[in-house]
This record gives sequence, C-alpha cells and structure tokens, in this order.
Amino acid sequence: MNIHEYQAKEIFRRHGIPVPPGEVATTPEDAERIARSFGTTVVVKAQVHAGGRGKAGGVKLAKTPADAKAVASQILGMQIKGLTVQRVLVTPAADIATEAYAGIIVDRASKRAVFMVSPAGGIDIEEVAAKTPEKILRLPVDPRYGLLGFEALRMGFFLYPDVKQARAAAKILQQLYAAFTASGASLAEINPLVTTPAGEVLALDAKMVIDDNELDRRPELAALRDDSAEAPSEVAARKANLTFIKLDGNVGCVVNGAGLAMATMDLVKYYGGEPANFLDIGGSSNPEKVVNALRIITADPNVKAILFNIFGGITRTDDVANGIVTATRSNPLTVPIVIRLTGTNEEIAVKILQEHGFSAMTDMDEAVQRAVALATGGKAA
Amino acid sequence: MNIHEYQAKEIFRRHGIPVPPGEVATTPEDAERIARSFGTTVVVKAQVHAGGRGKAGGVKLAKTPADAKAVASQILGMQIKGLTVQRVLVTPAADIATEAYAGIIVDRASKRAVFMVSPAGGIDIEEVAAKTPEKILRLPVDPRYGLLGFEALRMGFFLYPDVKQARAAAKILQQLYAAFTASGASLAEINPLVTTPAGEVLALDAKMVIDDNELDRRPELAALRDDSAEAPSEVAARKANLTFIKLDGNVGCVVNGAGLAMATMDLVKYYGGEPANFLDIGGSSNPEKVVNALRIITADPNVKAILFNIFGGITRTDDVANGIVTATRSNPLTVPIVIRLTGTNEEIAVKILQEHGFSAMTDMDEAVQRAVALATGGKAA
Amino acid sequence: MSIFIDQSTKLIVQGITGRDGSFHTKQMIEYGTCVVAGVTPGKGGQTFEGTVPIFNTVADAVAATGANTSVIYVPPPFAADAIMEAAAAGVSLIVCITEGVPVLDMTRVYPYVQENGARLIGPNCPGLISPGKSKVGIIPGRICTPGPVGLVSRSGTLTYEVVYHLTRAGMGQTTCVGIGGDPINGTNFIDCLAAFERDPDTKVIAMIGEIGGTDEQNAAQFVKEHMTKPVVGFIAGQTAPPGRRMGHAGAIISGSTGTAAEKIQAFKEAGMAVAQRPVDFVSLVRERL
Amino acid sequence: MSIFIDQSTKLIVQGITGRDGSFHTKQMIEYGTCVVAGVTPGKGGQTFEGTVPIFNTVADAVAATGANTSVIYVPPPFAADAIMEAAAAGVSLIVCITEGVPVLDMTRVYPYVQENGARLIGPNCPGLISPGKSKVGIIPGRICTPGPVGLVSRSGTLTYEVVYHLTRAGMGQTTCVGIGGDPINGTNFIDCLAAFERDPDTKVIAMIGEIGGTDEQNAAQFVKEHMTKPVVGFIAGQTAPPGRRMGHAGAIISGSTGTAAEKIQAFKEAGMAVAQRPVDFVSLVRERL
Repeated sequence: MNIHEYQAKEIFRRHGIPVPPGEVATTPEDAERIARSFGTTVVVKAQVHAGGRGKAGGVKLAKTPADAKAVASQILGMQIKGLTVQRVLVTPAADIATEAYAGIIVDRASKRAVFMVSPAGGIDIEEVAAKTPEKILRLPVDPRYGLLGFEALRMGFFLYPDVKQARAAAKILQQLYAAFTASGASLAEINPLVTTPAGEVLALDAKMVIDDNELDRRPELAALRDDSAEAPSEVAARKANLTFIKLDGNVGCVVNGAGLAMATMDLVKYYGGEPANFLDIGGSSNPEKVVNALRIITADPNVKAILFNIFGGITRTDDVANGIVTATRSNPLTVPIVIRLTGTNEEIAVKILQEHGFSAMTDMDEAVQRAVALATGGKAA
Repeated sequence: MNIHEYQAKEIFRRHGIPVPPGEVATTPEDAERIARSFGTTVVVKAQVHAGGRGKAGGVKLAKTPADAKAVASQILGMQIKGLTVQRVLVTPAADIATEAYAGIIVDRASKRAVFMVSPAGGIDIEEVAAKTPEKILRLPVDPRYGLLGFEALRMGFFLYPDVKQARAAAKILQQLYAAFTASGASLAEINPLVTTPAGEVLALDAKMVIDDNELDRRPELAALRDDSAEAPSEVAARKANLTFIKLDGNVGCVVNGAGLAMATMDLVKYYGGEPANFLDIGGSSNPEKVVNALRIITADPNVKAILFNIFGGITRTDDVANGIVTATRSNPLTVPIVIRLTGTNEEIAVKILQEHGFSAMTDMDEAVQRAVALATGGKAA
Repeated sequence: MSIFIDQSTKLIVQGITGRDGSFHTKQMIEYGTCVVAGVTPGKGGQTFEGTVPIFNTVADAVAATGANTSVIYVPPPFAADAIMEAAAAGVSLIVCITEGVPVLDMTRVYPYVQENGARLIGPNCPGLISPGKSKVGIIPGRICTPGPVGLVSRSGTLTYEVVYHLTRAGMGQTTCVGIGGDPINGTNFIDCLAAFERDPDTKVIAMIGEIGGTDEQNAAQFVKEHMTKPVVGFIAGQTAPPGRRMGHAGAIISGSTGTAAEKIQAFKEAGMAVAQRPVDFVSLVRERL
Repeated sequence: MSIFIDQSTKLIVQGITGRDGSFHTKQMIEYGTCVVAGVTPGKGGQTFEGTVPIFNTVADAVAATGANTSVIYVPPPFAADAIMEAAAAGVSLIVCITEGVPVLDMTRVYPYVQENGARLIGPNCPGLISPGKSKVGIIPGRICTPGPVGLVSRSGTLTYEVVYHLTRAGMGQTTCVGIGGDPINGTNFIDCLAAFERDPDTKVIAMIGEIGGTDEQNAAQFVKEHMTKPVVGFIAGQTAPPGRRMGHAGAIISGSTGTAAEKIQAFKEAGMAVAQRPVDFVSLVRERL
C-alpha cells in the first residue's frame, strides 16, 4: 500500500527524523492560509501515488500566500500519470546546500532489508545506479541484529565527509530503519536528504510503501489508505478481496491463482487478443466473489468478451458456476462469456451452468481462442 | 543495582504486565490512609533490598485501615538482614488459586538471558531447584531473535495446563522479557506469579536488578537508586567511584584491581588476620580517590591497621603516595599503616612517602604479614 | 525415488483443527500421507478424526511421534512463529501453505530455519507431492500420477494446469514442488533442480517461473553449469505491464531484472527448451524423455 | 613461539585519540608492537604522533593496512559496537580493554563475533603480551620477559603480580593473556589452555582464576582430559563472603557453583598443582619446567 508524502513524514517525525513542518490543503484557500501561517516562501507539493511529480509540474514554489493559492489551484485537480491530485502539502521552502538519497527496501536476492544511500540525491536513484553506480552504497541489514551503529556511521561517512553531518545522517538512518520495521514497510525513502547552509541534515521528502500483509495487524496504518488516490475499479476489487489490475484490452479475464491468471493473459495475447485486465479470485473462492468479479469486469466498456478460466483445487468449480448464475440473473450480460472449468466438483458445475443456458469447456487453449474470437468478432486467430 | 518491589512493579506495569495496584507509605498514618482508599484487606510489605522478608516478618496482612497502621508501625524501622525498613508497599490482598515462579537472569554459561519458570512458586526457586528440579523449565533466549512466541507459549503450558492461562502467562513472559531488556536488567523475577479463583494471571511480587553498567545511559533508572537502603560506607564508596564491601575483620585494605584485592584479603587470612573490607580503587586512580578510600576505611572503628597494596600499571604509584600524604595531613591516622607499592613511578612514590615520614615496601607477602601483626598486636603470625 | 517427501515422511499438521487445516489433512490422509500428529495449542490430548493425536506444541508432537516433516495452515500473523517452532523442534522439512505472511517476518524466519538445519518450502505455496507416495500441502492428488518428470513451480493453479496436461499425456511425475511466489521463500528453483539432478528416477524437469526477481535467471545459470538432465522452462506474465503487482508479491518488475523476456532469454542461453504455452510442456517433455 | 599475537600481528587501535588509547598506543609502539592504524570517527586522514594513520572506520583501516588485530579503548556504551565493527571488517583477533560494558550488549556481541569467525579477548581485560614480540593492551611490558611459561588470568593487577614474581625468579613467558572478569567474555580459560598446549615453546601454564561462574571448573575438566603440559592454578577470593560482588561482575557466588573451595577442589581432582599465594607460583612452576 502506498501512502502519501505527508503521511510518511508524520511517521518519520514520530521516529525522530528531522522533517520540515507542513500542512495538507485540499483547496487553494487552505493553501493560502497555511502559507500565511508559515510566513515564508513555501513549496506546494501534489500528494499523489506517482513518481515524477516534479517533472509533471506537481511541485511548485510560492513566495507569497497569494502565490500559494494560485499555485495550489493549478496543482489541485491536475492529472499525474492518470491520477487526479486531491491534496497538496504546503511546507516552508528550505535552503539547500547539498542533496543526497537514502532508502531502504526489502530485497529478494539477499532476503534482507537493504539500505541504499547516495550523495547524489534529488534525482531518480535508478538514474544514479545506471550512470554513476560508484555513487551508491548498498548495505544489507542482518534482521537478527538490526542496523548496527557502525553500519549507520559508515553510510553517514559515505554521504558526508564532515563527521557531524555523518553522525547526524547515521542517526537519521537508524530512525529510518526503526520507522521501516515498526511500520511493516517494504520501502522507505528520503529523496532528497538535504543539508542546509547551516549544516543541518533534513529529510525533505518522504516515501513509504507498506506491505499489504502487515495491514491486518496494524489498523492504524491501514487507516492511512486513500481510496481516492486509486482507480475506482481497483478499490472495489480490493474491498471484494480480489486482485485486479485494469489493462487496455477487450478480453475480460476471471481466473483463480495469480500464475494461471498471468498465463491466461499471455495465452490471450498468444492467440491474437488483448487482455482487459488481470483478475485473480484467489484460492478459496465463493459465489459472492464471482459476483463481484463480474460486476467489476462488466463495468469496463472496453470489454467485448468475458473469459473464465478456473482450475479447481481448493476452489470449488460449483461455487464459481453458482456465482456466474447469480450475477447474470440480476445483471444480464451484454457481452459473450466463455467458461472453462476443470477440477473439484466439475460435474456439478457443468450441470448448474447447462441448466441456466451456459456451456462450459475443459480445455484452456480452446477457451482462450474462443474468447479472443468473440472479442474481435472473429478478426483475430 | 537493586531496586525496590514497588519500583520494579512500576516498570512491569509500563510493559503491560498485570500487577495489583499499590502505594508506598513511609509512615503508619500513610499506610492507614492508603488501606482506607483501597477499602479492602491489604498486604503491607517491607521495601528492602533483602531476600526472605516474609520469614523475617516484613510482610503482613491487615484487614482494616487501623490494622494497616498497626502493622506498618511494626514493619517500618524493622531491621532485615542488617537493613532498616524505610518504606512499605500497601497493596490490596489478592485471592490466590495457584502460585508459580517466573524469572529471567543473564547466565554466564550459555552467554544468554535465561528464563526459569516453575509451577511451584511462592518459595525460594533455589529450594525448588534442589528438591524438585523437574518442576523447573530453563529456556535460554537467543538475543538475535528475542523471546519467540512459541517459546513463551511453551513456558506458558509448562506453568498452566489451561490454554487461556498458558496464553496469559506467555504474554506476561514476553512483557517481562521486554521489561528486562529495556531496563538493562541482569535479573527480573515474578515470585509468585499467581492465578486468581476467577482464572486471571497476576504478578504479585516483582524483583529487578539493573546492571550497573547500564546506568550511565539510562538516567531514569539510575534515579531509582535508594541510598537509604544501603550501608552508608558503601554509598560513599560508590559516589567516590570505588568498589567497597564492608567485612568484619580489622585489617583495612586498599588495593588496585579486584583480583589483586581478593588475593590480598586471602593473604591477610593466610597470615592469620581478618580483612575489614574489600576496596578496589580501580585502574586509573588519582590522589582524590585515595583520599576518599582512606576516609571510608578509617570510619570503621574495627580497623586496627591499614594495608595499601598497589601494583602500578595504569595506576601511577606516585598518585597513590600523594593521596596518602594529602589524606593524612588533614586527618592524621590513629592506626598504623603499611604501604606496599611497586610498578609505574615507584621511585617517585617512595621518595614522596619518605619525605612525609612513611616507609614503603615492595613485597606483597611481607607487607601483609606486617599489617596483620600490627592489627593483632603481634598475636597472629 | 522422489525428492523431499516419500513413504518415510512422517507429517505433523500445524493448525490441524482450522478450516483449511482439517480439510486438507483429510485429503492428505486419503492420499496415503503418513500424518502422525496435529498441533493446536489448547487441544493437546484430543484427536483429529479419532485417529491423529493432537498436541499443544510441535516439540511435544515431535517427541511423541518422531515426525520429520511439518505442514503449516495457520493464519498469516502466526505463520512465522509456526515455522520457527517447527525448526526449533528439529523438523527437517517445513512446508508453509499460508498466504499473506508479512515479508519482514520472513527476513527473520529465513536465517532461523537455516541455523536450525531445516528446509522450508513456501510460504504462500501449494506444497508438494510425490505421486503414489506422499502428498504434503494442497496439490490435488487426482491430477498427478507416478512417472519420470520432476516439476517445480512458483505458482499454484498454473502448476495444476501443467501437471494435468502431463498426466493426461501419460507422463507421470517423481515429485511436483510448488515453491511459492513470495519475495522471500525458503526453497528456490536451484534447490529443487539440484535435488532432481540427484534423484535417479527423474529424467526430465519442468520448471514454471514468473516475472519478478532473478530466481529463474539464477536457475538458468545453474542448469548451464550443473545439470545433466534436460529442463523445460516456462515464464508466466509476458503480457504483464511493468511495475504493477499481479497478485503474488513476487510478480513485480523491479528495474531491468525480472521481465519475462529476460528470463526466457536466460533459459535459452542455458540451452533449455522453452514452453510458450502450458500445453507445450507435453511435446517438449516427451521429446526429452 | 607464542599464542594469539607475535611479530606478524598488525594492530589497529580503536579509540586511538582518547586518553587511554593514546597513552597505551605509545606504550605498545615503544614495546615494539606493529601498530598499523588507528580509528577515530572524524579524524580520518590525520596521523597519530606523526606516524600512525587514522581512519574513520575499521573497514577503511583494514582495507588500507591489512591489519589482522584490533584493540579497543572506547567508552563502555560504544564498546559493543566497536567490537562488532572490528569483526565485520574481518579482523581476526579483537582485544577489548574497556571496563563496564553492559552485559546485555555482550549477549549480542558474542554470537556476532562467532559468526564472523573472529576471536574476542575481553572485555574488561588487560589484553595480552608475547614478551619480546608484541604487546596488545595494557600489561606493563617491563615486568615480562621471554621464556617457557604460558599465563592466563581473569584478573589484571593480580596477573602483574604473578608475572612479576616469575620474571624476577628468571622464568619468562611465551604469552600472558588476561581474559577479563566479566560474566560474558569472548575467550575463556579452555581456549587459552588449548592454544598453549599446541604451542611448542610453552612448557608450563599458570592459570589465575577467581570466584564466580564455572569457567575454572570447566578448565580443570579440560586439563584432565586434554592437556599433556602441567598447569598450576590459583583462585582469588577464598575469603569473599557469599553473594557479594567483589568489583568484577564475575565475582558473584551463584548458588553452589563458583566458590573458591569448589574451584580448588576441581583443580586438585584434575591433578593440577594449586598455588595458595601468588608467590607460590615461583616454586610450583619451577618444579615443572
């Protein structure tokens, strides 16, 4: 789960990381009032779950409260990578001497949380990695010991030759690690980590991604979720316990299991079609889930055919059949549907479907080919 | 550093351990007032750094506030193992169904913190260990992982067959571990850990010893020290950064280094004397320390002779000589002194001493023999 | 022969009285798996279905039954502790079915399991099956049959799809292992490939990968350097858009590593046959038997 | 020959610019120890006394100098981190002089050092000296002389006392090791006894114990089972009252184990000679040379 900059900064603050003050505005008037309260030049920053806000014009300086209002009215409502900006963070502009990068992510390869720090901050760390890899220090943290003092200080010296700044950075990295672990994060990032002309070290930006699997035991973090910052279909899917990702094709896919779902999409493409979505109904599905899945898929006007691909293991295929029947009874389908079912309770499922006028197939390749043909009006394959 | 039961309970409480309420009284009237506020039968418990309070009459039940006052006036001022009771804890009497033991100590052999739990509580755990060792479960905690959930639950089931109580105990053990590590303790103990007839699990007593080496970085714990609960000579020694333990003999010993100090005491005994104390002036001594050491030793009326045994390594023997001169100038000695010095700046030290009328020896055995002879008036050796 | 489990497998079920645990325990017993004990704290002393003794702790279960394998069906917040409990009790193979285990939990679990000398499969995996011998987890027994193919996969239902094709085509399996799709898991492709290489009955290996991470690339390198047996590979997620999650936490394209194209390229460079569709395994495996 | 340190020792001093660190670094250099680097964060690039380069981190110091040994003179709250830093940097022998290291810190340090394959001596110890070759720590060089006696001790000044007697009596030392008196330390008596047993130049071992713990009893057992060379033992604290600390945290009598009488008994049962007074080492060692 992504959280906003202002939310991440609040978490950082609670862990002692020096972060500039700031307040969130949802209207230009709010922004003006906040800018006035700071009484100095402010930065107005779009709060949106997308990288590259700066380049997209989502971060602007404002010298006066009136400027802040004007700038906020430009940014609020702006589209950045398909997402509408609903909130801006208004924060006093800092004097910056240097910009560095500090981040921590969970790394598959080392099976550990890994720090990345670089004295070249303020830009994409991927860019630094590509162009000047020697400017990045990677440090995997042994979870059994946590981030040790000397490790933090080593990174501090990598960022700053000055011992005071190195120690300040080391302290911030320790606090960042504490914030990261205490929040069940999979990523925590400060970019840029700045020094001021006076020599202070400050976290000017903040980014955190929380592991979805942690949210059940951390209700205070789950409450940070901002539904308005996601596509409505994905919000609906999440609430229905489905994994859904909207794509640009016209074959709506309903599959059990992520691997099979991806393989189904690949097969749609293989046979000349384009998947409209990724949708995994998960392991232990029930009719209700299928009803929700169909509702989400049919809401997409691009969908020209629907493809069910269910391999029943834990999933009972009769549950899926019942779901299809229930969903289509209340909302008759306007597009053709192809159903492939095999596995647990397959005979019962086929009987249920036939009784309600649906036919079912057992071969995945045949089903995909049929769905593609229906979606393209026979133009493909 | 020992802390009182009521202080340990406050730490337990902050870590979530269920502890009965209680308040500290320093006068019988206080005790009466507190008992009245609880409106129930209370227990009045001596707060003193000594085991076996119960047997010594330092723990008493009081059914009414008047009883509480009477009982408190008996306990306050009482001597338990040479220590005067200055405070009592007044706490509502709990209904007890069962008594168990739970403790954690740092163990040299496994180099870890080790839990000990026993369903046989309320008595000395040493007694349980001696008579029914099968009733004790020892569990070393891997410091890299902390106390794991299944480990805590395993101990819970060892204490209680009932799963609810086992889980409650497991939670308390986790909290005890947190209290132990967060406080830099070398011991934390609940004896007894009780169940009530209603099935609740409660810590009825609390004991903690804090590692002295942790106090510099934990000022809030250092502030818990109760000087009135220790012998005044030991308090004075601690404040002077000396390690001092009062004993019953008549040869006052001033030595640098704990091992050499013990060996010196042993040698005093070997040659027929009795050491009056253990006193280690430590590694990097200075004249001030020597002055304080002499002040503490000469305050003991039993001391009939003073023995210095200094092997100068880091310790500069001239510092020691200067300390002796300074101390005896302001407070002339009333008992004979034997000085053995060797090592760093020995020649300077001997010169300083000679100029002020002292003589110095270089052989430890000779010095000890002389000191013993002086203390016993030649009766020993 | 087979890998990891066979007739000598003596299984404990952690979470045996839960909804999933009880359902799948019945399935495993029905399949012939030797289920010697269950663990549910507070139900020690009872029995499951009148036959399998239940214990409060894994340590108790191991002491009483000499179990060597454990399968875990406990809810996500408790799965890490359950794995560590099994490892501490001396269980040598631990299979964690639970989906949704927090990844930071796994960073602690991984070294713990290693230090205790155990093998962990999963979490978030369907388990494994050595057809005709033993089944540990949730792979449907009826789609499998004994034979010479070793199968290893990061996926659940996609594994079933492939096994189903192979079985229908008359090609049985020594062992099918679902290693799970989480970012941090206990057993990777290489561990399974090495085990299949040592297993005399395995003649061809089918390997089902996904986008995300570099496990498949590392496996390809291993195939090139150490495998004498043929390996047929497949990668799901060729059409997945970059940077989006596809259900499994594993299915993230991180930077330049982890795309399907890159993985397929690695397979080809290692001399592996690559299935374009699940059904292609049938012909590619048959040619190599 | 000698144990742990000799002419090949290349030493780093952690805390070289501190009061104790700088004093003892001069002493060590004067004695002939090869001090190749110092570490003080923030003073990287400077030199100590114009000759020894200073680095910000141990990793930097090791990379630049190839040091194999480190001695630590940093204040107690930072000592644990300093030890771990040295271990992580690949230093194989770490000598921690610092007194007052919290014991819970040491519970974490101990496995860390083990995992990094290093040997820790101390904390709260005087270090060690191989007379005529190298001195690491604070044992006064002038009281030692080369010769055939190996000495190991939990104490500081008491060690000096014994060495002083031996040297005056013409019996030099291969190596004198002060292992420190803290409850948790890196190297125990057995480690040193085993090393002396392997050292061809060591003919007799003097072992100085204290009340508290069971290290001496374990050492006695080791002497009985594995040592061919004679060991002379001593225990300080025969007159210490039970249950009281005597300076060292180690000197606690815990229950029935750890009394002087018990330790002396263990020595005797292992066939060791026991010195009643420090000076007795002179005759007992001489008889065994």
